[in-house]
Amino acid sequence: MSLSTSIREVSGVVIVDLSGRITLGEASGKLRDTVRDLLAKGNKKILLNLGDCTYIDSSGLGELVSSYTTAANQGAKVKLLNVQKKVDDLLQITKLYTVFDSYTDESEAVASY
Amino acid sequence: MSLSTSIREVSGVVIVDLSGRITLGEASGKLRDTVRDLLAKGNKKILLNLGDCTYIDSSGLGELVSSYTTAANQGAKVKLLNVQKKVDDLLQITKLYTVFDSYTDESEAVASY
Amino acid sequence: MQEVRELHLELGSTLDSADAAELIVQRLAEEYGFSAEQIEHLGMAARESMVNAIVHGNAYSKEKHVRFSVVVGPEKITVTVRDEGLGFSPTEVPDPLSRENILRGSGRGLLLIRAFVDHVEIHPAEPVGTEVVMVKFSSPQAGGQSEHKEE
Amino acid sequence: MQEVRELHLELGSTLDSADAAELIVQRLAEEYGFSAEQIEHLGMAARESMVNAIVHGNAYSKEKHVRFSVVVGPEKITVTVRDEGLGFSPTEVPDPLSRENILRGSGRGLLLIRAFVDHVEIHPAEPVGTEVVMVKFSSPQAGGQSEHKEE
Ligand SMILES: Nc1ncnc2c1ncn2[C@@H]1O[C@H](COP(=O)(O)OP(=O)(O)O)[C@@H](O)[C@H]1O
Ligand SMILES: Nc1ncnc2c1ncn2[C@@H]1O[C@H](COP(=O)(O)OP(=O)(O)O)[C@@H](O)[C@H]1O
Repeated sequence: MSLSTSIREVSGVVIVDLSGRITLGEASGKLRDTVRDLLAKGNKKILLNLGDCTYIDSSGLGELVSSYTTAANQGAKVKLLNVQKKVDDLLQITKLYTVFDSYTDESEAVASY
Repeated sequence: MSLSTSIREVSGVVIVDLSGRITLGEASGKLRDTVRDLLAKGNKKILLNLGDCTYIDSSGLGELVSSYTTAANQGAKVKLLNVQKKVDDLLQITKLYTVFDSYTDESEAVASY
Repeated sequence: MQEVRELHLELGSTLDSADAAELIVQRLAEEYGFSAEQIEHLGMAARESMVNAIVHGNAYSKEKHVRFSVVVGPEKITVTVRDEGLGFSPTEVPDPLSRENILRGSGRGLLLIRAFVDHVEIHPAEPVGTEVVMVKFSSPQAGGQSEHKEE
Repeated sequence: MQEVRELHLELGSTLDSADAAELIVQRLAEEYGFSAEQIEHLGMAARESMVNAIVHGNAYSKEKHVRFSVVVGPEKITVTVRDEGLGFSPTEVPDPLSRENILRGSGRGLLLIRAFVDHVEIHPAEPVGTEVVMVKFSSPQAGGQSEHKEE
């Protein structure tokens, strides 16, 4: 599996640390399942830490958007942390930077909810 | 084609400049045909310049040996010029360095026949 | 390496084939001196076009294959991906940048392909399927066709 | 990249498949921080084992495929090549280093494979064919099995 995830909580915000590649298949499925699980458990503040994610394809981007909209439909908010240059370029090209709140400082991100 | 060859003559020695990869297939076939052609035309002194050959596989090595033996059977001599480090490592591992006369200086190589 | 290298493969309709295509294109581009960013972009274009061929074209069918080719020389790299699917009309694909589509969970592959190579051609293949041809030049000056990016 | 990546492909019995395997292994090894020399050696081992599978195993048959797998992580890379041929007995292969074989025009592939990876296993596959498993460690200390080189 080329994507690993781990979950921690800081001041009521669930932070998902994603490490590896988010591409179509197992990896994008893992991201989806992780977020759906968190939402099912009633979490409303989800912060996806992409600091160790250097690669994402269009399906991975799509999965980020789906996480965002699924959360929004349930009154929850998905935000991004530590987006790396390569991934940020993709957010620019796809204009998804207009959708996501994105932070480089974890405590700032946590405080923003 | 990943291998290109060109032929020139210096003081009665035919120098074949090989550039690219010598691997099984078209490339090893080209080396074989080139040497056979030269032998058929009566050339007895053949110098293979491997200065621009950075990659050779076991079939390419085999083709060098076949060129050597085919030439020897006809009273001709195949020698090597400018063997690069990577290729030289292979000549060591396969002990083919014991078969080939190998030079780093072209005029020295030409004078050696 | 100044000689031209070519590679032609028949790959199965599995997602691992997309990984394979990406890695092959990246390594060849590297060998021929493309920049780190160009290599990244080429890999992504190869991946996205392969995923389209596998998922939309061949629908993961075990009976269908993707024909994947690379031709690379000192000036440019050409990557061709061909599936055995039903084909599609690129002009009818919804614009993923428009306001009404921005929240969609898919539809950004062709956008990335067009952003990352200098020239893209998508046409029906004979007797069936779709062929996508992507060209990227190693130096920007050589890229006389870069207006195609905006097509 | 600290996660493990895996790739499993069915490749046709053509020489381009050997190029593909070489490039894939090289790029993955690079991603995981193997040294330039290790990458070179891994590519060569992958190529030689693929050529054997294509030429000796499958005899270029269109009906036969080569199963090519890579599993790579931070510590080691494992490359597996499996053909559908008649199999062979590695111990009966003539020693290419011996005086009487040194002028042969072939027979050096297995020698190079053994020289370039830390561990090689060759065994019959079920129901037919040969499977070659090659392991290389990224740092020499981790290579506790390197005596296999001399086997
Ligand atoms: N090779 C193909 N064969 C058939 N349809 C395709 C192919 N490539 C793309 N398409 C169509 O174009 C649409 C847009 O593709 P793309 O931009 O890559 O986004 P996505 O694959 O996420 O939908 C696809 O949803 C599909 O309908
Ligand atoms: N996958 C295989 N299937 C059948 N025979 C094989 C296979 N791999 C190797 N061999 C046998 O072992 C011999 C030695 O192989 P190798 O050392 O790679 O040299 P070469 O391929 O140049 O002969 C081959 O000639 C062949 O007889």
